[in-house]
Amino acid sequence: MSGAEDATTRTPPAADAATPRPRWQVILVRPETVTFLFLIVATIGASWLSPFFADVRYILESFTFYFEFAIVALILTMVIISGEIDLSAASMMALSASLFGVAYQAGLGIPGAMAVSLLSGVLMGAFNGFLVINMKLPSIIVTIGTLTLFRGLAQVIAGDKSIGKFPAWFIGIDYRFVFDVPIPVIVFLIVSLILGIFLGTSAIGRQIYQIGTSPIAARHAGIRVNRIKYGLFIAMGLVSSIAGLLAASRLASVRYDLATGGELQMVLIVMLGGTYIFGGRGTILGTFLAAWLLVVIATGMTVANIPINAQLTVLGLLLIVSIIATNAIHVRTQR
Amino acid sequence: METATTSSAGETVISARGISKQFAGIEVLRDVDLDFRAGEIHALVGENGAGKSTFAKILSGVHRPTRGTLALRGELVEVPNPLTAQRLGITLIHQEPVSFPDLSVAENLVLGRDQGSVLGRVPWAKITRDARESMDQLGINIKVNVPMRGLSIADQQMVEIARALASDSRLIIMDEPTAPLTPIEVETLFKIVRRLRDEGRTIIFISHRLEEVRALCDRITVFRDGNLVHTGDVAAVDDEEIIRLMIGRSLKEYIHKRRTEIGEVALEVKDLCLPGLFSDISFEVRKGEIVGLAGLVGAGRTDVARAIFGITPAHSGTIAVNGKDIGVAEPTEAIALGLAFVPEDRAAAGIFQSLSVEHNITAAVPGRIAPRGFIRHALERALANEAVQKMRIRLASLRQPIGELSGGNQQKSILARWLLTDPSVLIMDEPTRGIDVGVKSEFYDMIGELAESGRAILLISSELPELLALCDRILVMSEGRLTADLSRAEATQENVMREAVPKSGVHSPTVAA
Amino acid sequence: QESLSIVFVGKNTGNPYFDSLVQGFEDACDVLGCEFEFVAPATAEATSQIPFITAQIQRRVDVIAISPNSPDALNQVLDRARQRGILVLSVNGDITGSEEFRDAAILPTDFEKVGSDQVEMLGSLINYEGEIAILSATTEAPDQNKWIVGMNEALENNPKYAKMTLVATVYGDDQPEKSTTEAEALLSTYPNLRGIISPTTVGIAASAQVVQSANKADQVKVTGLGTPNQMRPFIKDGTVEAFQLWSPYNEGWLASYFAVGLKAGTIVNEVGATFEVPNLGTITINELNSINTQAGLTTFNADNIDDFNF
Amino acid sequence: MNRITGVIGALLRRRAAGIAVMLLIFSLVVGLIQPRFLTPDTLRIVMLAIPLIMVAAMGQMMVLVSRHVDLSMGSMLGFTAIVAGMVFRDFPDVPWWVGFIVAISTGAVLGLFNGLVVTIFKLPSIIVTLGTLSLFRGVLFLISDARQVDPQFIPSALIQMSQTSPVFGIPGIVLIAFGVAFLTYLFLDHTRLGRQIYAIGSNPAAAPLRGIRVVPVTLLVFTLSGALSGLAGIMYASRFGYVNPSITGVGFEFTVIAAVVIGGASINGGVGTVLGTVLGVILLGTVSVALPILAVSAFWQDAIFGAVIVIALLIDRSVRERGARSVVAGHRP
Ligand SMILES: Nc1ncnc2c1ncn2[C@@H]1O[C@H](COP(=O)(O)OP(=O)(O)OP(=O)(O)O)[C@@H](O)[C@H]1O
Ligand SMILES: Nc1ncnc2c1ncn2[C@@H]1O[C@H](COP(=O)(O)OP(=O)(O)OP(=O)(O)O)[C@@H](O)[C@H]1O
Ligand SMILES: [Mg+2]
Ligand SMILES: [Mg+2]
Repeated sequence: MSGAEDATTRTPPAADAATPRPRWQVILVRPETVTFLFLIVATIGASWLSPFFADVRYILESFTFYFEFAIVALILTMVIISGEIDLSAASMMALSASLFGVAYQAGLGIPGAMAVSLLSGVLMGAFNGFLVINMKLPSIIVTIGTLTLFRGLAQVIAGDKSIGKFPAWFIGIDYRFVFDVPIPVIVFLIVSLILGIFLGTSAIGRQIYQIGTSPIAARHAGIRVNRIKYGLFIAMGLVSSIAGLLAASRLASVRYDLATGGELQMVLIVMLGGTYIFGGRGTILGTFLAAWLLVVIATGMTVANIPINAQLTVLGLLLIVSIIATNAIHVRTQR
Repeated sequence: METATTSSAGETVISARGISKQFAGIEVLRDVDLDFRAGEIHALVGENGAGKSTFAKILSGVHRPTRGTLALRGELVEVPNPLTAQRLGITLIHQEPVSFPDLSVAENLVLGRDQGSVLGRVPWAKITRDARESMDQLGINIKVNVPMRGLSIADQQMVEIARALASDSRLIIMDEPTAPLTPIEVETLFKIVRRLRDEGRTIIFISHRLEEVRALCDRITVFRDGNLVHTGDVAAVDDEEIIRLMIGRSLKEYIHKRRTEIGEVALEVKDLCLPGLFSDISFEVRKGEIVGLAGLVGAGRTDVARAIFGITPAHSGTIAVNGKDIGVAEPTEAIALGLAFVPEDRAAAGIFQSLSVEHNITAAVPGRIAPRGFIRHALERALANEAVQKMRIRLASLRQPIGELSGGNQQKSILARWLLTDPSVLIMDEPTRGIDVGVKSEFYDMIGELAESGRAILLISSELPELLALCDRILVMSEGRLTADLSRAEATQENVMREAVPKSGVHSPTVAA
Repeated sequence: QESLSIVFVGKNTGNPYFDSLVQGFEDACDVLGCEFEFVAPATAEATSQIPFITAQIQRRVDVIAISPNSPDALNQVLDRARQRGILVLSVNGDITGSEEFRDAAILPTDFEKVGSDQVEMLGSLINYEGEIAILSATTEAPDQNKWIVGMNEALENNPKYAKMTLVATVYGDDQPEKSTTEAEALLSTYPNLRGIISPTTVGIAASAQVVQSANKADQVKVTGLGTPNQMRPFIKDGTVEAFQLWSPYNEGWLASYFAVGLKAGTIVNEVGATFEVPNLGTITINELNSINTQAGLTTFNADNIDDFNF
Repeated sequence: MNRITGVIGALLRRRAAGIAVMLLIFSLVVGLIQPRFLTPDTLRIVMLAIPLIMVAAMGQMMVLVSRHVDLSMGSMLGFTAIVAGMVFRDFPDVPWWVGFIVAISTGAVLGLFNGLVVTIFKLPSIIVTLGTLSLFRGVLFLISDARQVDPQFIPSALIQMSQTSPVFGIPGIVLIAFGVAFLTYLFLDHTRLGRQIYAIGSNPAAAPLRGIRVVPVTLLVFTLSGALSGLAGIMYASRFGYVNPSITGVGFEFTVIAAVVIGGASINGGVGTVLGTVLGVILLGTVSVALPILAVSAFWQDAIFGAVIVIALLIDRSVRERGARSVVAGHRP
């Protein structure tokens, strides 16, 4: 409004010559570095808390419980970098998984039911995109609305019964191994790698950062802001439904309350990974590390039989602290 | 520094001593000493970014000075916030109207007036009554119980003025109050301002229109680059002198001398309409030609440019680039056709503040830096480097966030961005706004060179001298319509202003500085 | 030899029902010399128990007792536990339809008889005539549904209940808000309602509360399954005359004895086998390896409620 | 031009009338299907279903008006109810009204915490309160040792408040709810501080220029939101007669936000009325009461609430859109 926010600062020539900070400093204050250090500290802490923790097999196995959230968090990272947010992912998982279950029960067979589920994911993502992009509503409040709506619809179509009896080949993805590593872990590694390369080196990845930094400037630079945002929301829906299917395989059954409260965990992972809540900054690497960090913390406390009460407190605190820390780092490096 | 020799009115009301202000280490005001007297209208002039608004904000407690003191009738005072200023009898009418769109006009009038306890009751009846009275006094017809949201910018400005008047302040600072007003409203405002002076109040009047300054003000102070360069009676200086003081050298130095072959039509716009903003816009720009687009603030020039570039597409009309008819719905498409657009609001629409200069420069050419969809960093670095050399952008590193550069170098980076797309038509909206004098003349040279290389240039500017110096032709807009197409020979300040002034009111031509 | 370690995985924390059950485990382990721990997730959502079970497998406990949140989502992980030689007991509820994934189920009472017991209880309160309704938990709650089937059968087949008509079966999802609204809707929709059976702790408390606040305790009798602590005020002020439950304490007690006996080889886990448990007498292993702590339900009323604290 | 803004003003003002009409039509339709719906009994049930939402909605509305949002309300409700319940349990002699003081002041502290994090670190309230939603729930588990406070510990005088009262038999908590709404109305519409909340939400950047101290006012708004959640917490204890750490208040925030958004408060700040909010709460309460009476599965409730939030957002947008267009229409002659 007033000139207070006027950013067309005129710098006397002398200020142009400010030397950039040395490379090591740049790397050291990166939020991902902090996440990585946390990861090490948490691993040491967890091993100290319980003698049963330090067991690679167990950690990998525990990862499969958070795998679905972690994989959605990778896409959510990109959504948040683009300056939006999607809190409805856990509900999309539940609704698409419920649809999968209902369709399978209706005799569609696994492939048919999967198609229904994936299609529903795309539609839900597009619906969010429509409300945010075409209707110009803030994504955070839109997705709170659709969070309630999608979960409610899941309850309507699936009731509160558990739908199961899927064929044996479909179930237990978390208990299939390649070289002793559970398939979900491998999938997560590969997807992280692909998305990391995509976001870090592709032209569209670059544009996602630019959109998040300034959507108006992005539009003026000829970047297809709406198209890319639509793409991200749809990807969010699609990946959520994939995550729903993976959960169905892991649990051998689906119910409307699948992944309840998962949105918080997903946001937590992304925030822990150092993605900036206001958009424009963040990396897949950060989210990748943060997913492991969450697994280590949660698993460490669970195997030490620390009551869930303390766990909830720690996670809530962690979310707030990580936002504050990331914010501080980004504001500082802005200069 | 020159000081006034004559004085028209009473004793000194407020005096500033050694006022300096830094923003993030950059000094935008330097050691300003200035006295204001009771019963005077004091003009504050200077180029964009000279520091006028900053000074006004310091007086009214919006900003605190980095150094320096203020004294009210000889007594040192602290003005830490706007409320204190209000209590001390200082009111600022902001350059852009400050309003609360969801509150009623009447409420906007009283908000911020010091009224005692925050838990005190709001006297709605009295507020409404007083508001009606204020409106009547100003002779404007605005309903006071409707939300501010529905008001035009001009009406909002009038409400803002009414607010200041109702506040009973001894010192009223008006930061470009006339910019959005019609001539009739300007006249009303002048009458009121004169009356206030006669009541013995002090008015600081900031304006770019020297005509207004001459018609209204008693004394004048000129700022240049944050320095006070002159204070004296208005009658003692002529316009030529004021402009020289403002820009630091004579106008003539600006004139860009060059001669290019003007080629065939590059951009043709026909019957462009966007209801509520502009209508029936038709013109063409040829290769190698620089066409100026002049007009008063709010004439709709920016809207036309945005429509051509596809940011807010027009409702009807056609646009042809190099003879090809195009329906642009997205900037992406416009760029592919060879259009480029340097936006007016550099901070919001031009740069990616926190991203590196390199990423800013290559933002519009993903295809060139990422031939197969994946960015090749060596290629990108080379492109950016070349652009930096060519445009003589001053920076410490390509990895530096662009926000750290000066405005001029930011603007150069944006121009560099567009040159990478090799555009055939370049639209520039106020490209020299908020840029220091040195860089400005570099820019003029660049614009000339671009035209020489056969590009068509549409230059929107509020600085008439700039247009007169650079352009082969000048189009004039007023109230959303094209009112004139003047050749270089026809284009004079008078001619342009005559066409720029809204026809819906009687108005004497003013100079858009 | 190391002492046996038993872990009980509850449905969720903050569920007062389990306090007493846990006490049973603890007391039995004090006697038997086993180690006991109680863990539970924050929500009773289907998947929330999985990390806890996995953690117990990792801790190499000997016995996992669990009140399952899902009849089938736990199958894989329970299977894994049993492959590692861990004894898996389903306590206080069964994984109906997936019985092969646990070793035995410790149930409080013969669930087949709960329905008719409840009908009899309400009938005795309303002189065996008038409109009655059921307020249950969720539509798919397996235990409740089994009991509701029992109630319907009793009402249809037993001439004693010929004058009692079941007018509605509604579901409050075990949420106080929904249960209360449903109970209120029952009173409003059926002005002649004489009684409500609510076979779930949240539901019976909500029904009692609604009847109390509508001042209709004389007209509408509330009964069902509840805990004494939850229902005490309603018994004291006469809103509710009597309700039923079993002893959750005994479930923990029995489960511990059963687990220790089985590991020691003194008990065989075969249908029809019997064993002795102090305070409970002779216990029989029923069909599908399910074991009941007691035959019928305990009825609580003004006379005996102060003898209980759970 | 004034004519156009007049129309928008009317439209905005008619928002309350619109909800009232919707409420009427809805009741009539339900009444046609199930005549028993249109009895005084229903009125009583609705009346009992709304007080908690109403009280919290007043807090949420203020938060929305100031251009923030508070997602931690459900956890604050649970937290305060547990704390009050524990006071009753551990100090059986304290009178019932101490519970009010304890719950409201505990809530105020929690709300203040939200406000401090939001203002000091300049973080979006929606993310902060998403975090405290989990944090407060965790802490409440810790302090309560995950144990329910049983009905026997809740003073009967408190329970009575949800049942009868000297005033036409209208339960005390209903009177409290409407009293809070009225006080909120007085505060927001008739005190300078109240108007400052609107000003901040309407244009946060301009507020300091008008001498409004944004940080303290924002802190106050969050504190009030917490205090009112606390009031809802003690009312929960009164209405349901016990407090459970894992059930009490879970998901409450969504219901409240739905009610407030239906009531016409804008997520973009600056807009929201007590009357609209009250009607929004009543509409939501009526819907939730109508579902069981129509024998519609409770499963529909969340879906309906979710759809209602989305629809209310769209209505909000179209009203705003008209407002924006009028600026163009009001282009000078
Ligand atoms: N809040 C701020 N932060 C950083 N720089 C600022 C801020 N406000 C103003 N500036 C810079 O200070 C300088 C003086 O600005 P100011 O607004 O006072 O100019 P002005 O003379 O009023 O110009 P105009 O005629 O365009 O209104 C400009 O370079 C501007 O970019
Ligand atoms: N009276 C008014 N009421 C509402 N909005 C207005 C009014 N006048 C102008 N505007 C808005 O302000 C903008 C001014 O128009 P535009 O920016 O196209 O003019 P311009 O000639 O480029 O002026 P400038 O020199 O400020 O760039 C338009 O977007 C228009 O919507
Ligand atoms: Mg200015
Ligand atoms: Mg413009």
